[in-house]
Amino acid sequence: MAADMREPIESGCPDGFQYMHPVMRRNYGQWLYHEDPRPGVLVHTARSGDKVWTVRAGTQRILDVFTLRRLMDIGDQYGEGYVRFTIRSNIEFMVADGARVEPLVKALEEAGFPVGGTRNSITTISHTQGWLHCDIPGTDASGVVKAMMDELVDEFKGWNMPNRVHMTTSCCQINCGGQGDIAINIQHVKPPKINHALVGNICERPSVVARCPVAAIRPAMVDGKPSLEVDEKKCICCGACYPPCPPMQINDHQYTQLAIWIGGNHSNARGKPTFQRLVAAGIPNNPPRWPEATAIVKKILQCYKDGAKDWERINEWVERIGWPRFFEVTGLPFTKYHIDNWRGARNNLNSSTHIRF
Amino acid sequence: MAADMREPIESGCPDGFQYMHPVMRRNYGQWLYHEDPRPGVLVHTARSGDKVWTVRAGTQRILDVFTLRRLMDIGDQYGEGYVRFTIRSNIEFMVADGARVEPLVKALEEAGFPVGGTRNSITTISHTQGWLHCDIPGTDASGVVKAMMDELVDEFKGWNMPNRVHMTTSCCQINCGGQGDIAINIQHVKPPKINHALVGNICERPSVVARCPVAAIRPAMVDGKPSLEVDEKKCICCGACYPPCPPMQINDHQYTQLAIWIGGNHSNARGKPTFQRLVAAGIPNNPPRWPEATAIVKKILQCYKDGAKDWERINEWVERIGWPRFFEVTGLPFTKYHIDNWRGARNNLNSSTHIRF
Amino acid sequence: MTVKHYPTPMLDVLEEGPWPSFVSGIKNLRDNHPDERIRKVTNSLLGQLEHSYETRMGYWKGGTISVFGYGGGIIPRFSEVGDMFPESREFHTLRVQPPAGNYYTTDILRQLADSWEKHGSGLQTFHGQTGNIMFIGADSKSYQHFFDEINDYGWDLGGAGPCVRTGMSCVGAARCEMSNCNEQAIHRHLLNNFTDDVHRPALPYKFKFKVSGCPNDCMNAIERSDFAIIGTWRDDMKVDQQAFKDMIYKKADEIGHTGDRAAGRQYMFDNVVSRCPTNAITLHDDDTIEIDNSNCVRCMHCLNVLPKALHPGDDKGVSILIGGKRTLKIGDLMGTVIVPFMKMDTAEDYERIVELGTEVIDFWAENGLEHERCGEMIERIGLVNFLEGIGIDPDPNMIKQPRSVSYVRTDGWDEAAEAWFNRKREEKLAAAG
Amino acid sequence: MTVKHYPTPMLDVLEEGPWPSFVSGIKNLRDNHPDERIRKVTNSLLGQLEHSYETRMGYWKGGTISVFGYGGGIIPRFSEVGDMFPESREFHTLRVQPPAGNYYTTDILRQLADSWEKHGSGLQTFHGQTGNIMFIGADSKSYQHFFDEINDYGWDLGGAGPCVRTGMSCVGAARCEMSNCNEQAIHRHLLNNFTDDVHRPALPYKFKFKVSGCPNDCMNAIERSDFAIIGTWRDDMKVDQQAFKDMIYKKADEIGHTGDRAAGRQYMFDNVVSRCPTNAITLHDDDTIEIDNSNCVRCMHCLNVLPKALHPGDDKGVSILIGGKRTLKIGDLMGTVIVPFMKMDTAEDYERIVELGTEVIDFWAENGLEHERCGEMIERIGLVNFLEGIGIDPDPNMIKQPRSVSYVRTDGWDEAAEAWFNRKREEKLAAAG
Ligand code: SRM
Ligand code: SRM
Ligand code: SRM
Ligand code: SRM
Ligand code: SF4
Ligand code: SF4
Ligand code: SF4
Ligand code: SF4
Ligand code: SF4
Ligand code: SF4
Ligand code: SF4
Ligand code: SF4
Repeated sequence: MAADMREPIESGCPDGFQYMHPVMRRNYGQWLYHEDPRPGVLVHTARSGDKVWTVRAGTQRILDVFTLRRLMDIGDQYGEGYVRFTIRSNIEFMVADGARVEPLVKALEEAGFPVGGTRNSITTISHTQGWLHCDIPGTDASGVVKAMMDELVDEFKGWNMPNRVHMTTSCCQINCGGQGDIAINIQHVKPPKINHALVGNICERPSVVARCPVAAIRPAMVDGKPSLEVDEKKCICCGACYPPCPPMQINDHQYTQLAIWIGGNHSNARGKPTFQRLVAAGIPNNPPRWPEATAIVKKILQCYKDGAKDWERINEWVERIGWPRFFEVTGLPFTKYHIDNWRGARNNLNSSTHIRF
Repeated sequence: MAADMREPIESGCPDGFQYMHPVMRRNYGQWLYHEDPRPGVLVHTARSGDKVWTVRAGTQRILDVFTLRRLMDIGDQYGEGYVRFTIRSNIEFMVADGARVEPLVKALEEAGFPVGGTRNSITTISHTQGWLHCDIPGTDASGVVKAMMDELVDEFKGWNMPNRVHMTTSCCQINCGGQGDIAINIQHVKPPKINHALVGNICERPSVVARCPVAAIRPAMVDGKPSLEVDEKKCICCGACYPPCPPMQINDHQYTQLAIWIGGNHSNARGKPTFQRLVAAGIPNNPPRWPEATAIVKKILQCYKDGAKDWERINEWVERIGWPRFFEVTGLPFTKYHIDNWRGARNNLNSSTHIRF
Repeated sequence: MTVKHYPTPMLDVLEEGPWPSFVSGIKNLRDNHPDERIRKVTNSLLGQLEHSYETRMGYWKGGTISVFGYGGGIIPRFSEVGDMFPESREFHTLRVQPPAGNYYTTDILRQLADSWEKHGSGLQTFHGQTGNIMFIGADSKSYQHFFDEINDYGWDLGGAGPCVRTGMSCVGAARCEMSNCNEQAIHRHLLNNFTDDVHRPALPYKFKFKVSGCPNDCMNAIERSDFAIIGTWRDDMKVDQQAFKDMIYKKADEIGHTGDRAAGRQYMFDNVVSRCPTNAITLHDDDTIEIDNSNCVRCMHCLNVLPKALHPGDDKGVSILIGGKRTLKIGDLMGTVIVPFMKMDTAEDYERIVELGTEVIDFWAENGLEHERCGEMIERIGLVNFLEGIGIDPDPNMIKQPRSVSYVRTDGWDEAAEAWFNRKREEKLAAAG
Repeated sequence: MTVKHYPTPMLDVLEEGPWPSFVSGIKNLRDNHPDERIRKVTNSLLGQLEHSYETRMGYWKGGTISVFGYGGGIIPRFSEVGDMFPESREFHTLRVQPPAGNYYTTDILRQLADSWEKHGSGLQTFHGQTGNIMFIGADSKSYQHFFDEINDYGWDLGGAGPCVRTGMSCVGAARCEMSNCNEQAIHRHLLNNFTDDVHRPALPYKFKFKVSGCPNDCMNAIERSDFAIIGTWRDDMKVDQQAFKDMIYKKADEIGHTGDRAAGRQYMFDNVVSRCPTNAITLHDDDTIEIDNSNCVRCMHCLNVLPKALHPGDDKGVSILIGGKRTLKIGDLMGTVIVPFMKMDTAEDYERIVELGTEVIDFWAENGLEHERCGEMIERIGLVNFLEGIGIDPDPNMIKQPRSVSYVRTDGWDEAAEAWFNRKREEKLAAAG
C-alpha cells in the first residue's frame, strides 16, 4: 500500500511574503510610527512616507467556510485582498488607501463582526478546544468566550481601559490558553475516579505514575488486575494523569469548576513578565452562559477601570494598591487556597512589615 | 552531691529599667526626634523637652576586664554612669548634660576608642567566635574585623557613605554573624576528609546523615568498622556535617577560603528586607591581616560611595545599576558560581529582556 | 434529503448576543451547506456538543493517526458517544502551518476553504494557540486526501506530539515600527531546519519556537515557548526631539488642555518619565527628553507611549531566552536569558542561530527525561550544567541576581575567574578592532 | 613568678593600627594581671591562638556541661592541643542574659567584672550575636561558682542547645522616637515565660525571639529570629507641617544652598517623595507634605529622613513574623507575617502574645523534626497547615501575592469563603460597636 502513497513535500512553514500586502512588502523593516485613528483601526507610516491602514475585527475563531467566505468577500469588496489573523484570532484587513477604512469598518459591523480590539480595549479572549474537540476538557472554552464577549463587546469596541486587557480561557488545568491579565480556567476539586477495569488495557502505568506532580499515584492490583490507586490526601486534582490514562476520570459535572487568575503579563513593558495569580475559585461550570464567572470578571474589570492609572496593566495596578486592597475592592474572599504551598512558596510570602492598614 | 548544690534562681532576663539613665526612664516612650550633632553623637529630644545625648564608640568586643574598667572609668568621670552596648558591640554613653559630650568624646578617643558608627558611616563589623573559642571555625573573625576596621576607621568616624553600612564576618559557613551589606564569610572548597577511626565512637551516624543538605553522606563500613562516606560529586562543602561529627574534618589550611556576599539588608526602609548575594569567592584565608579580602571590600565600598545616591543601601544601589554593571565597576569576575542552582533558583534567573547594553 | 436535527436548546442560547457566534456558524453549515455530508457531520457535531453542555462532560477520545510518511501533525478524535451521534464519530484535526506572520490573500484562503469543504467538515480555526491553522473535523477516509491536495500547493503539517512544534512570529517588520529583526526569516530558518523533527515526533516532549520583534513580546514567547527570540537593540535609542516637543502639545490636546504646555509636560512626567523602570529618562526644561541609554533596559514603555518621537536604535539584533512553558509538572516557567544579544544580519548569523537551536535540542534530546520540557530539564540539572552542555559562557545578564544561598562548591573559582578576564580582554580587543 | 610567654609574632601584628585590639587586651591580662591564674590562662590562650593563626586551623572541641539544675547555657570548650597549651585546656563560655535593651550602670558592670575576674579568664563579650553577655574562659572548677555568685545578684544564664534562646530588643522606647511599643516589656514577658525552655533544652532545635520597635528592625529580627515582633502603627502618620517647612530650608542649608527654597524642595523630591516605595507622598506647592496613609506601608523611610516632621501614629502595636533563620539546611529564611497587627497595651494583650508564643512553640515541638527550625517546618508543611495548627485565620497581609501555580485542591472553597465573609462582617460590627 505504501507504494501507492504520495510522498509528502516537506515544505514546512510557507513564506509569508507571497501573501503580504505590497505596501508592507515594500516597506518591510522600514516602518516609522503608527497612529490610532479610532478603535479597531491602526495606521502605520513608513520612512518612505507610505502608509498602511489596518482594520481589526473580532471573529468566532471556529470559522465555518461560509463565515470565512463572507470575510473574504468583505476583504475583496472593501479591502484590497490582503488579510491576516492576530494571535487572538482577530482578523485584520490591510489597505493602502485610507479612504477604504470607513466603508470597510461599516461592512464588517453590518456583517456582525465587531471592529475594535486595539490599544486600551479588551481584545478577544483567546481560547482553546473545549467540548468541541479536546479529549480532556472540563468545559467549553468557545462557549465561555462567546458568553463573555457578548457582555464585553463595548469594551472591545472602545478605549476605556487603563491599558490593553488580554484575557484567556482554557478548558482544563493544562491551560493551553496560557496566562492572561484575566484567565478563566478549569479547577478540579475531587481526585480522579478510576475505572479499574480499563486501566490495564489502556494505560502505560509507569508513565502515568511519573506524570503526577505530587507522586500521588501508585501501581496497584485491584480485583486481581493491574491498576492504579490514588492517595487522595496527596492528590491536588490537577488532572495531569487523565490524558495519559482516561480511565482516571477527572471531569465531573459538579466537581469540575472554574477559577479565575489575574495578572499574567508577558510583555516587558515597565515591569518584567509576571505570572498570573489565583483570585477566585469554586465558580460553577455553568453552561451555556457561565453567568457566575462573567460576573466576577466584570467586577474585576470594573475595579481595574476605576482604580488603575493609564498604562497600568492589571498586575501593575494590583501591585500598586496591594493584594489586600484588591480583595477589599473586588469583594472577593481571601482564603487559605490563595496562600502558595508549591515549591518556592516562600517567595510568595510576606517577609517584611510592608503592610497597609 | 546534688544535695549540697545551690538551687538556681531562674530569674531570666533582668529588668533594664533599673540600669537605665533616669532621663530615659522618665521619658520612656515619649521621645520626639533626634539630631546628629557630629559623627558618633546622637541627641534625642523628648516631648517633655528633656534631652539625652549618646556618645558611641567602637570596642574590640572581646573585652578584658582592664579595658572594661577603663571604659567604666570614662563613663564615671566624663559620663553619668550609664552605658549600653549596641547590637554591634559599640558602647554608648548616655548623658543628660550636653556639656559633657565633647570631653567624653575626647577622653574616648584618647583612650583609643574611636567615636563614630552613627548614621551614614561604616559601623563596627559584627563578628563571631573564630579560633578563639568555637569548635568549627575556619578563620578568626575577631582578627578579620580588627584588620579591616584598622583600614576603615576613618569611615567609622565620618559620614561619607550614601547610607549606613552594616558589615559582618563569620568564621564558618553557618554564619552566626548573619547577613550584611557586606559579609565576609568562610567558603570551603573541598569535601570533608574523614577520620574513619573516630567516627564510630564520636558520631551519631543517622543524625549526621540527616544533617547534610544535599544527602551526600551515607553510612558505610570502613575497615570493618561503622563509619560514613561522602559522595564527593554531590557534596557542596558546606561543613554542616562537621559540628555533629568532628572526624569529618572540613577545615583545611588551604581549601578553607573566604567569600564575600553583599546586599543583605534587614530593614524595611524603602524596599523589603533582602538576602545577601555572592560576589567573590576563592579569597585566601590569610592571617594575620587578610589583605586580599580587605582589598575587595574596600573596592566595593569605594564603588558604592562613588555610585550610590543618598539613602541607597548597597543592595539598592546595585539593583538600580544592575548586577552586570556591578561586576563591571568593581572589576570582579562573574563566574558560573554566581548562578544560583539551589531550590527555587528559577527566581534568580533573568526571565525577561530587561538587559542593559 | 433534509437532515433530522438534534435539538440544541442550550447551544441556541449562544446564538444570541452581539459577538459572532460559532454556534450560528455551525448551524449554518448544517442547514445550508449544499453537501449532505457536511450537513450531517455538523448536525451530529452539534448533537454531541449539546450533549456535552447538558451533561457538562466531554466525549472525545484520542488515538494515533498520521499522513503517509509523517508521524504527527494530526490530533485524532473518536467519539465516545458515536452511537448517539454517528456522523461525527471521527473528527480529526489537521494542524497546518500558516505562513510566518499569518499573512493571507483572500484568494489563498478561498482556495484552502474549497479544499477543506471537499474533504472535511467545513470548520477551521485561525489559529490554534500554537499558531496552526486547525482544520477541524476530518475522518479516516479524508484526511490524507485533504493533506495531499493542500500539500501540493504549498502547505504542510505542523507538529503534534513530542516534536518541534509550529512556530509563531509577530507581524513585526511587516508593519510594526518597534521591530528589531526579520521575524519571518528567523521563524522560517529555524522551523524549516527542523522539519524532520516537526513531522516525526522523537524528542522527549514538545519544543516550541516563537519570535517577537521587540520586548513587547506580542507572541508571548518568553512564557509560552521553549526557545524565545526577542528583537532588541544595543546602541542608543533614537530620539526625534521635534516630534517629542510636538507630542507635549498633542497630549495636552488629547487630555483636554489644548495649548497648555504645563499640562503636556505633566502628562509626560506621569506617563513616561515616572514609569521608566530604571529612571533612565529626564525631561528637560527646554522640553527636550534625554535617555540614559546605559541604564535603559529596553522595556519599550516610553517607545510605546511615544511611537513618533522614540525609536529603537540601529544596532539591532535579538535576545534569546530558553525554557518557557506552562504548568506541567513543576509549575509555569518563563524562559531564561541564554543569549543577551546576537546580531541577526548575515547568513552566518542565521547559521549561528540554527546551530544554537540544534545544540539545545540535541542536548535536551539526550538529557531530557520522557515528557520533560527543556525548561524543566534546566531546572533539574541547573542552568550552569545546561550552559556547559550547549557551550555557552555564563554572563551576568542571565540572572536577576547572584545566588543568596551559600550551598555551592567553589573549587575551580580561579579558573573560572581567569576565563572571565580572558573573555573580557578578548571582547575589548575585538571591539577595538 | 613570671609566666613564660609563648611567642605570638602573628598576633602581634594585630596590635598595630588604630582600631582597639583584642590582642593587646589579652596580652595586658597576661602581662599585668595580679592573679597568676589569669596571667597563665591568657598566656596559654594566646599560645593556642597563635598556633591557629600559623596553621590556619581551630583547636577547640565541644562537650556537655551545665550548672546544677540546668541543661544548657554554657558552651564547653576543651582544647585539642591542651598538651601544648595546658593552662587554657578548659575554656568554657557562660552565656548570661543581659537586661532587655542592654542597659548597664558602670557599677553593675564593675561588679560583674569583679566576679568574673575571681573565677574566670577576665575576658568577656558585650554581646554575642544572639545578645548574651559571653563570659569566655571558665574551667570545670569555676563555672558553677561564678554562676552562683552572679545568679545571687540577679543574673541568669541564657540558652544554648535546642531551646528557647536569649532574646533581643532594641533601645526603642528608652530613647528612640520611632518606637511603637514597649520593647523591653515584650522581651521580658516572652522570655521569662519560657525560662524553663531556656534552661532545659528539649525542643526540636533553637528558638529565638527578637523585638524591634519599628520596621527599621535594628535587631535584624525578621531574618535572625524565629519569632520577630516589630512595632508599627495603624492610624495616620503624624505630620508636623511647620517642622516640615523648616526642614526644606534646613536641608537646603545642609547641601550648601542656604535660603534656597527650590533647592530644599528638590532635596525633598529626590530623597523623600521619590523614595517612597508606594508613592504615597505628595509635596504640595505651598510646601506642605501629604501622606496617603492608606497606601503607606510603614517602611519608615520618610520618617527616617525627617524625624522632626514625621512621626508614627497613635494607634501603635506590633506585627509578628515567624520563621526567620540563617542558612542550615534549606537556605536562609525570612520570617513570614503571621499577625499583621496586634495591640500591645493591656495586660490581656501581653497574655495574648505569650499565648501565641506558646501555641507556636508547642505546635513546633510536636511537629518539628529533630534539628528543624520553626521556619523550616513551616516550609515543609506549608504556611496554611501551620496557621491551622496555631489557630490563626489566613489574611492577605501574610502573602506577597497569591499562588501562581495551579496545583491546589480547592474543595472547601465555599466554606473558606463563607468564613472570610463572616469574619469581615464581625470585624465591621466590632469596629462599629
Ligand atoms: C497584532 C498583534 C501581533 C500579531 O502578530 O498578531 C499585536 C500588534 C501590536 N501590538 Fe501587541 N499585538 C498582539 C498581541 C500582543 C500580545 C499577546 C497576546 O495578546 O496574547 C502581547 C503580550 C501579552 C501580554 O499579556 O503581556 C502584546 C503586548 C503589546 C504591548 C505591551 C503592552 C503593555 O503595556 O504591557 C504593546 C505596547 C503598547 O501597548 O503600546 C503592544 C503593541 C502593539 C502594536 C501597537 C505595535 C505596533 O506599533 O504596531 C501593535 C498594534 C496593536 C494594537 O492592538 O493596538 N503589544 N501584544 C497581536 C494582536 C492581538 C489581538 O488581536 O488583540
Ligand atoms: C489546539 C490547542 C488549543 C487551541 O484550541 O488552540 C491545544 C490543544 C491541546 N493541547 Fe495544548 N494546545 C494548544 C496550544 C498550547 C499552548 C499555547 C502555545 O503553544 O503557545 C500551550 C502552553 C505553552 C506550552 O507549550 O507550555 C499548551 C500546553 C499544553 C500542555 C502542557 C505543556 C506543559 O509542559 O505544561 C499539554 C499537555 C501535554 O502535552 O502533555 C497540552 C496538550 C494538548 C492536547 C494535545 C491534549 C491532549 O493530550 O489530548 C490538546 C489537543 C486538543 C485538540 O483536540 O486539538 N497542551 N498547548 C493549541 C494548539 C493549536 C495549534 O497547534 O496551533
Ligand atoms: C543602637 C542601635 C539599636 C540597638 O538597640 O543596639 C540602633 C539605633 C538606631 N538606629 Fe538602627 N540601630 C542599630 C542597629 C541597626 C541594625 C542592625 C545591625 O546593625 O546589625 C539595622 C538593620 C540592619 C540592616 O542591615 O538592615 C538598623 C537599621 C536602621 C535603619 C534603616 C536603614 C536603612 O535605610 O536601611 C535606620 C533608619 C535610618 O538610618 O535613619 C536606623 C536608625 C536608627 C536610629 C537613628 C533610630 C533613632 O532614631 O534613634 C538609631 C540611631 C543610630 C545611629 O547609628 O545613627 N537603624 N539599625 C543599633 C546600633 C548598631 C551599631 O552600633 O552600629
Ligand atoms: C557565640 C555566637 C557567635 C558570637 O561570637 O557571637 C555563636 C556561636 C555558635 N553558634 Fe551560632 N552563635 C551566635 C549567634 C548566632 C546567630 C545570630 C543571632 O542569634 O541573631 C545565628 C543566626 C540566626 C539563626 O538563629 O539562624 C546563629 C546561627 C547558628 C547556627 C545555624 C542555625 C541555622 O538554623 O541555620 C548554628 C548551627 C547549629 O545550631 O547547628 C550555630 C551554632 C553555633 C555554635 C554553637 C557552633 C557549634 O555547634 O559548636 C557556636 C558556639 C561558639 C562558641 O564557641 O561559643 N549558630 N548563631 C553567637 C551566640 C552568642 C550569644 O548567645 O549571644
Ligand atoms: S486546555 Fe486542556 S482541554 Fe483545553 S484544549 Fe488544552 S489540553 Fe484540551
Ligand atoms: S489528579 Fe493530579 S495529583 Fe491527582 S493523581 Fe492525578 S496527576 Fe496526581
Ligand atoms: S560562624 Fe561558625 S565557627 Fe563562627 S562562631 Fe558561629 S558556628 Fe562557630
Ligand atoms: S560538607 Fe555539607 S554537603 Fe558535604 S557531606 Fe558534609 S554536610 Fe554534606
Ligand atoms: S512584538 Fe514588538 S515588533 Fe512584534 S508586533 Fe509586537 S510590538 Fe511589534
Ligand atoms: S525603554 Fe523602558 S527602560 Fe528604556 S528608557 Fe524607555 S521606559 Fe526606560
Ligand atoms: S528598631 Fe526602630 S524603634 Fe528600635 S531602635 Fe531601631 S529605629 Fe528605634
Ligand atoms: S513610611 Fe515609607 S511607605 Fe510610608 S509614606 Fe513614608 S516612605 Fe512611603
